[in-house]
Amino acid sequence: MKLNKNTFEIIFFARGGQGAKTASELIAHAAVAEGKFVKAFPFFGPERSGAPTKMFLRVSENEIRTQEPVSDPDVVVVLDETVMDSQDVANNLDKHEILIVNSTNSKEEIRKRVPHFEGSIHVVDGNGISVDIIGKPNPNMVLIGHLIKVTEIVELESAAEIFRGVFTEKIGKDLTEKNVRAMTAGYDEL
Amino acid sequence: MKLNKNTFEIIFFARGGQGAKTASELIAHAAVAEGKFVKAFPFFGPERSGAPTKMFLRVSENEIRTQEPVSDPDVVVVLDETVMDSQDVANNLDKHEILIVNSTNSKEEIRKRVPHFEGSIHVVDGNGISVDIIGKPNPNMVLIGHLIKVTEIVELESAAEIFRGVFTEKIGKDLTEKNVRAMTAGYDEL
Amino acid sequence: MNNKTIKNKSNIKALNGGYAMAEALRQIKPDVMAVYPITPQTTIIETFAKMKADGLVETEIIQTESEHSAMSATIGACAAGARAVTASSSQGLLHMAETLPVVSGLGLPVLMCVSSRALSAPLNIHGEHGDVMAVRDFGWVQIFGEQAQDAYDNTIIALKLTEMAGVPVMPIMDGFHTSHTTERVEVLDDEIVTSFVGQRQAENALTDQKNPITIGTLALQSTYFEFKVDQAVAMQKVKTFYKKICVEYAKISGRKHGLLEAYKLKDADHVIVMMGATAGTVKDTVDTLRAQGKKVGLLKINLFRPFPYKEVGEELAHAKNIAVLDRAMAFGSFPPLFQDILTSMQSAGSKKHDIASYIYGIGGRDTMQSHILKVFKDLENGEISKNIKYLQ
Amino acid sequence: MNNKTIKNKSNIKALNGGYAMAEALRQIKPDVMAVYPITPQTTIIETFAKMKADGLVETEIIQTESEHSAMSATIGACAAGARAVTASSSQGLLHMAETLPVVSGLGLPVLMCVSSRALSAPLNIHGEHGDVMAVRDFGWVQIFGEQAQDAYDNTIIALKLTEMAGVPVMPIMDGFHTSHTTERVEVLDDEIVTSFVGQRQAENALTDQKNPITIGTLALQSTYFEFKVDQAVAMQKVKTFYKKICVEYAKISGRKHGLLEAYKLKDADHVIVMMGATAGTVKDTVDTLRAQGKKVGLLKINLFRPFPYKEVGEELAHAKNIAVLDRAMAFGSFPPLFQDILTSMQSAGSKKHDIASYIYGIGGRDTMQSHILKVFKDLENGEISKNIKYLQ
Amino acid sequence: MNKKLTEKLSSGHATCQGCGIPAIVRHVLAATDEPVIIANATGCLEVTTTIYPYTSWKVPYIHSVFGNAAATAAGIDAAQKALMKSGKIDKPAKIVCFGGDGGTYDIGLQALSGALERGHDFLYVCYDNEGYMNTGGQRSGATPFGANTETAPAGETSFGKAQQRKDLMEIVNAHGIKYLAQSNVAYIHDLKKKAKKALETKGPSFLLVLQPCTQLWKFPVSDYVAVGKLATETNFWPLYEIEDGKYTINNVVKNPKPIEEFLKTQGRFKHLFGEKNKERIVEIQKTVDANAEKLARKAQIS
Amino acid sequence: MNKKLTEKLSSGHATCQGCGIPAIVRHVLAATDEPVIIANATGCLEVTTTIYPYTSWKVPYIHSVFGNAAATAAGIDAAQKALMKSGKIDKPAKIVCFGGDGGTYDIGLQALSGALERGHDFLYVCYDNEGYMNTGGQRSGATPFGANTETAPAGETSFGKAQQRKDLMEIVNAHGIKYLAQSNVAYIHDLKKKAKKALETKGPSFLLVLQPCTQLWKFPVSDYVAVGKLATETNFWPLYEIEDGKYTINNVVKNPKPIEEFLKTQGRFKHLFGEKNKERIVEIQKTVDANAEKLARKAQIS
Amino acid sequence: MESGGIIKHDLSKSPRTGDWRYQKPAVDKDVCIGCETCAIYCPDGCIEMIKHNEDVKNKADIDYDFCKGCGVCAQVCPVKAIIMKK
Amino acid sequence: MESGGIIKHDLSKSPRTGDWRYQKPAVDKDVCIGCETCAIYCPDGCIEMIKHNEDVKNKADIDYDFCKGCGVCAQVCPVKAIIMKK
Ligand SMILES: Cc1ncc(C[n+]2csc(CCOP(=O)(O)OP(=O)(O)O)c2C)c(N)n1
Ligand SMILES: Cc1ncc(C[n+]2csc(CCOP(=O)(O)OP(=O)(O)O)c2C)c(N)n1
Ligand code: SF4
Ligand code: SF4
Ligand code: SF4
Ligand code: SF4
Ligand code: SF4
Ligand code: SF4
Ligand SMILES: [Mg+2]
Ligand SMILES: [Mg+2]
Repeated sequence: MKLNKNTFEIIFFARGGQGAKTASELIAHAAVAEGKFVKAFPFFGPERSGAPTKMFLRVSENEIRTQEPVSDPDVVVVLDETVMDSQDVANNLDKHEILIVNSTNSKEEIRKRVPHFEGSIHVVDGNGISVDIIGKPNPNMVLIGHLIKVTEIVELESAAEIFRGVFTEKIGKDLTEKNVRAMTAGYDEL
Repeated sequence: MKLNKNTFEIIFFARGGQGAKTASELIAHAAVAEGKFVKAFPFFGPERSGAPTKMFLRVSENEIRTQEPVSDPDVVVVLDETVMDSQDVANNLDKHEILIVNSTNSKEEIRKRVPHFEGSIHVVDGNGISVDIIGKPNPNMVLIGHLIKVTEIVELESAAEIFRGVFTEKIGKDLTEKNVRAMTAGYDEL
Repeated sequence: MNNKTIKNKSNIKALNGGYAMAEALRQIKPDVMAVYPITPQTTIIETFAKMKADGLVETEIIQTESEHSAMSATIGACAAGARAVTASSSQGLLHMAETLPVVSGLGLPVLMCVSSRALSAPLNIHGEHGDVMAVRDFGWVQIFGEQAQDAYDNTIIALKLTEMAGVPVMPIMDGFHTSHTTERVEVLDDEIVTSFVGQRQAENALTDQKNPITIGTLALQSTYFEFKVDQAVAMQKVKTFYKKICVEYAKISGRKHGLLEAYKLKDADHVIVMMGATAGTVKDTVDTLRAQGKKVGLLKINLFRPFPYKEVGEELAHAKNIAVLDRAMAFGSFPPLFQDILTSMQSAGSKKHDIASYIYGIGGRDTMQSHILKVFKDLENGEISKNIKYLQ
Repeated sequence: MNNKTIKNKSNIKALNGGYAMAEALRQIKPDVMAVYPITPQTTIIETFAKMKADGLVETEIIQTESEHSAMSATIGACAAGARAVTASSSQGLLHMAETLPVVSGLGLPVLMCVSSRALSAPLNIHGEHGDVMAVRDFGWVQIFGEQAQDAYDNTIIALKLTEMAGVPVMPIMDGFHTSHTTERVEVLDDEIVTSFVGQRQAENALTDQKNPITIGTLALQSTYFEFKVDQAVAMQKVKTFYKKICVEYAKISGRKHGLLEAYKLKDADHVIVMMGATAGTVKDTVDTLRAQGKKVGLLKINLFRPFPYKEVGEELAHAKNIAVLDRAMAFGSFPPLFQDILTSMQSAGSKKHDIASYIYGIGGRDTMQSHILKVFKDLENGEISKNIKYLQ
Repeated sequence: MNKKLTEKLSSGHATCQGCGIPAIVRHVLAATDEPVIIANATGCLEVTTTIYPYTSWKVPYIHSVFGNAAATAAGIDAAQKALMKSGKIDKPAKIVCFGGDGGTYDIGLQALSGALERGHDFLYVCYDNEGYMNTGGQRSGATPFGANTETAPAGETSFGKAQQRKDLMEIVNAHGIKYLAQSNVAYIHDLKKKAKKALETKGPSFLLVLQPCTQLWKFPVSDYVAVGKLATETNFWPLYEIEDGKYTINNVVKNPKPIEEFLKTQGRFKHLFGEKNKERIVEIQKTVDANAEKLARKAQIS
Repeated sequence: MNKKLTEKLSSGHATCQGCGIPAIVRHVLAATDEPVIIANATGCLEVTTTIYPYTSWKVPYIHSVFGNAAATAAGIDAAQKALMKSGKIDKPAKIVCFGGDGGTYDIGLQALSGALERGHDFLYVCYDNEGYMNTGGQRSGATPFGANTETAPAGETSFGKAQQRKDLMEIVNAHGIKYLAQSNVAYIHDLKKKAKKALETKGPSFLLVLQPCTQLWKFPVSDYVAVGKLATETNFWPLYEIEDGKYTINNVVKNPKPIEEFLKTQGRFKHLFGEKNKERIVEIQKTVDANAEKLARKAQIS
Repeated sequence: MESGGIIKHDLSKSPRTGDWRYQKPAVDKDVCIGCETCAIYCPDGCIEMIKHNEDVKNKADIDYDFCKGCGVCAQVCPVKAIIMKK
Repeated sequence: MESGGIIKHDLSKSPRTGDWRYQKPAVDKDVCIGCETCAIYCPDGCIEMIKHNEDVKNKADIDYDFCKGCGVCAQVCPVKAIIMKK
């Protein structure tokens, strides 16, 4: 799946405080660095830390003008599997589209929870992989890596560069590189 | 001079805090009690107690609608002679009209201070008369009495009744009647 | 306002507009009045405070520490089920601005007497409509009056209206011109007013422990729009309630009030449209010109919010030239009444008119008959400027 | 906004509108910023506070205890001769309402970044223009933008404009749609902005001990009107300054800004007029319909105060049917932009149109292309309602 | 659901996981069997308990704007007095205001001061999480010296808030009210006792209750009680009350823990532990000690 | 015209005959030779000194609205700091706010509190005439118990204001500022001394100055000094200062005159001398005594 | 819709805040000593003390409809009768 | 007109507040001891101390352009050197 359509639309599902915003913005930054246009914005509710939430992301080669929320995404990324209990994450995802879920469950188990969905499901053990590489659960990096692989909306290297630019100073070179490695691992995961 | 014109227009000159408002409103109340229409309103400035000020009064048998300030009065009453130092109290008073001044000076001396004025000047020693009758200077009552005499805009008795109605409780019957007598004295003064 | 006196039912008094409103309030018997002083509203609240001190009314008065709190306390009292009123002007209206759309958004029947005045800066304490225009879009009903008599009548009408419609109401008088001018006012008997306004029947009240309500909720993207459309609908209904109350009020007072007052308008070619106290001066001018055989007339708007677009459009349909006189400035736009009149004409499908915009009486500037004559002369000459003209 | 990139002068970043405004502010180098937090303005002030904490800007930031004080401190700083800015939204704008006409009345060059949002009650923190419409008559310039890029550009333009015209200016972005949406933004080099805006040259300043001034005087009935007319004149001049600055800004940025943006308007029969972020959605819809051969177009207003009546009237003269889309409620009246468009048509002497009023996006309600299609369909069918329609 | 505790404030609210606010509200209100009416300032409590169409409140409740809780209470108080006079109600409810620190120390201070002066019959409870939380964690007049917040962030050239927090207890006390007290949600029994006294006071009374916030203070969502306890154990937040002007310290801390014990539990103070800001901790300790001493003196002599 | 005294505030203002405000302003400002900038709240001082086209002010002066003098000062303070940094000014002027009691105790209290918390460099002077005078004499938070005003009038069922005045000194003191003092225009030397100290204080300082008003208090226009003296001689208005928390009474009144001496000079208290309200005077005396004692205790122990 | 958004409590309209939970507290009723500490501090008011077997003291019982899974209860329990599970 | 009503002090634009006066203070310079009390308290700042004959101490001198005639000076003068005249 390439950035062949005019505008690529993604929804991230997560919980307040789990860094979905940072994740989607990382891609937005990378896309912009590649000369693309983006719109990344959260669904705003009064929900507090812990409540289910979502982020919208559009990426395009051309100026993006619409302010509509993404209602018919091309890809959906579920950063926290537990939100699937209360949210229909595959809404409007058709059979050519992709659902990426951070989980240790099997694809089949996941599919049972979105019975109407006919497209492909990618299960990535974001927590496991990040604990292995970074030493603590930071599934977002892994999932982003995987998303990049699947969609090719940005180059892995652009995302890595952006991450390095923002985080090296904050968390140190070592931790930054570990995160980048987690992303790469997500990219390589199939 | 009777209330023969459609609307009778009066200006009172005084200083902030000298009771010109009460004086003009006393007449307004009396006129209304007689079934007439009135508009009584001060010229509003930011002036504090002691500063020269003026009050406008209109009285009519018919509804008064205009909101214009009185610019061409029929009668002018000067409650405090000292304001004549800074104000042209006889402005727009023509030769058929009347200027009433609270003063111990002679008519001639007063006329010297309004050289352009050709109408008649009434000088009333409001302070003197009120000190005699009330025991302290309250020139307004005396001047009102005189104004009523000259203009006949209200009956003396109406004004007295209004005064009694408002003040008997506040200042006692005795002082009230003294004030009424001061007004009567002003009425009788020529 | 029709001044036909029904002697047996009325007492005639000499009152200024502030006193007249206070007198109406006394008869209305509010449970709570929360206020903060500002010129030229002080005539209302001081008179009322004195009435209370003399035992003439039992209202709980709260002398707050700011207008923001005055309206907040009024909200609290009203939500608690009390008949709650306040009064303000100018900077005071803006100080409480944050709370005004809250009152209307909650549908609280609050009565606020307003004595209108210019806004800072520069500071100016005199009459004009700049303050009430600044808050005209906050979902409050605004009723303008001309004389102290209107100040009295409108206060009673407003109270009944707010409690009937569940929309807050401001009866407005021109600061000083009305608030501080002593005029002849016919006051109704206490019992007549008491029975006219009745008792407040609060549908929801905080004091109702059996039906605990939550007031002031958070409405998300999914519901806020609907609440607001409902509010706009409730506002539209006010016109009907208002007309109905005016009819009833005429019965007890003999005085006619209504959306509009058409003065010698029927056959008028040249028409001035305006609101508030200065209409009196215009009426006198109209008479002068009529005496000279000129077909001039006046349309005075009483109910400004909700604006009677349709009725205005109809009243003005026959006119040749129209001048709209606003007593409020416009910066980078045209003034409010002017724009509402344009809209009325479009609503009425009446597109033939050129309409001129005049601004008068700003910061208490006296408007003289000579100013009005000039406006009529412009109309007669077909001099309809595309720009605002100032009657300075 | 024309997105032609001048690579060598710009840095392309992914920023949300709040960050974009903060970035512009950083480059502008205000002396003083006095603020109070409120959603959705927080993206601006938090970003700026962090820039300051990291030594990227030297501005004295005052974290006040309320918006009333935020604007008051801004007044003090500006009067003292400093370049003074602030930012707010919604309840915050109303909390400081009392001070807003003071700033404009004094002619103080204050820049206030606004992230627009719905007003209480009910409480709603989402985007719409109800707040900025509530303060539209306070003598402030209001510039609307569509995207984060506009938020950035308009902030720079606004700063220059306020200091040139002596009239306070609000660059406005749609709360959330712009303030919280990360987009591609071209940022100018610091030095380019610095030299574009120059240094503030205060004519009067409290800090000038050699020429002690008195600011905030009392103007009586005799003078207040004249001050206000002068203020209205100064406001009218803003249009010229604004156009001039836009031309200069295009030179350094390659991006065109102006009073209006006409999108496929030239030959359009059916036209939507609107402001702000949702114009993007309309553009997409226009393209869809154009692809179907329909002659539809968009007129987007950028400078809302002072309103470009004449220019709007001219742009719309040829249109057959017009729909005005307001993102603000109207209670008992028609919404602001609609009335301004009617007025424009009268100003332009163009009386043929029936114009329809729509209200959309209230309280953050999503406006979809389907809504816009419906509007165009109404226009095509000649269904011009006399009543407001809601795109709910 | 706990029946007794949710009698007035039900579950189903949207406070963050592990928020300290609801316990404050529930235990204050549980301290009376009399009817109550709640007036709430805009803030986390309000926003999370009243999202249309669901309200967690089972007692009469009003919110209108941010800075007016006390003024709203004043209006309710007057209304109750009037409705009593006219016989429309039998008995006034106790009015309880809840305001965050922002709504009390800052934008609502004036309304509170006015209501105290006028002597309305109400209890004002300030839940103090030391910052504007509903808007995402900005500095307030209650934010302590050195804390990192969104509008007074730590950074290259800043160590966070550079000013001391306002002494709200003293400000309120200056109004000469009969009862006011400082409590802490981590000490529920202390809070309940004080709430009872405050609710029984005729005229205005006031409670200032520390409420550790997981989001601003940055600690694990399970830890509000532990963090709250440390605030008192280090003398950062002594528990005391003032009755008719008389001060009583309710838990004289004999050997207060060093302030680091408290600071280090929270992300908002993390930057202070770097080399650059070490001195700030010493400064904070000094202030804590000085304040404790001052308080002790007042308790002694009053 | 007195050259020295009118150096900063000229004659030609429209204060009432015999008003006590101008002397306060002149003597406070005479206490420094440094440049000053004035921020004034709406009120009598402002309205009477700035009527276009004439200003009595010969030093830089700003007024914008009623309740924001302290916030305006905050902005000026920040501006001066910024302009110093950028070298546009050489030296900051001392910022002096003047606010009436209404603009300070009531509608301007929050702005004052915020500015004190943030620690701006300014002196705030409250001239206290115990009522809203510019609007004609309404009750404020400073109006004393029992006084007759336009909005808390005495009448059949009322004895005037039913509440005690706010203790503004204590409220301000709660903000922990370095210097604050209570003075009285009738004691010019006391005022000058305190003004000097206040002006020399770095950071916020505060003066509360009693200013008898002929219009509200209702005494002959020649008598403001005499009436002011009685306020202090009866202990209604003790003169004291608080430096770094330490209280000093500047004129310990050994044998205070009975409070009637003060009350009877003024029309606003006239109704208290009637049969009906006699008890109120006893009440007032008790409060005065209790306050004096409290103050003495603070002076002793601090 | 209710005019002005004025509403009454109606639990059926409540969001199930249990949806927020990603860790689940489990009470070991046999360990629990019924001290109520957890109930007092639970931010969501969702711990009730109920009869357990023959025990004299009621034991903590969690309402998972509303429990957000914060773990406060587990933290404050003096006998560690509650553990947080994935 | 000055933009925004911002002005500078200009005494020539001042109202002569002496117009307010209806009682006039007169200083008996021979009685005056030059203590300045009157000058300090004069609300209108219109008493200057000036040289009088050969006296060492300057004596009170009133600026009648601005003196409003309040009588404060006469009241506070310790030696009653000022009297208020009609
Ligand atoms: C006039 C106004 N300004 C700003 C806001 C935005 N606002 C809403 S709640 C809030 C912070 C509340 O802080 P606090 O009172 O401490 O309560 P908390 O959120 O911490 O519970 C702010 C800044 C507002 N609603 N109204
Ligand atoms: C927001 C607002 N509310 C009310 C007013 C009206 N007002 C102007 S000055 C004033 C009273 C001032 O009282 P105070 O501060 O004691 O000063 P004084 O007049 O006594 O000098 C009032 C009520 C105003 N200007 N602005
Ligand atoms: S932000 Fe803090 S105070 Fe607000 S709900 Fe979350 S934990 Fe509670
Ligand atoms: S009213 Fe009082 S304070 Fe105001 S100017 Fe007159 S005397 Fe002075
Ligand atoms: S995990 Fe939190 S919400 Fe759930 S029962 Fe325990 S304390 Fe309550
Ligand atoms: S805290 Fe532990 S022991 Fe106490 S009731 Fe709860 S689970 Fe049982
Ligand atoms: S009478 Fe009053 S104004 Fe005149 S000099 Fe004496 S004190 Fe000054
Ligand atoms: S107070 Fe008397 S003695 Fe002293 S200077 Fe004045 S006139 Fe002379
Ligand atoms: Mg808080
Ligand atoms: Mg005062």
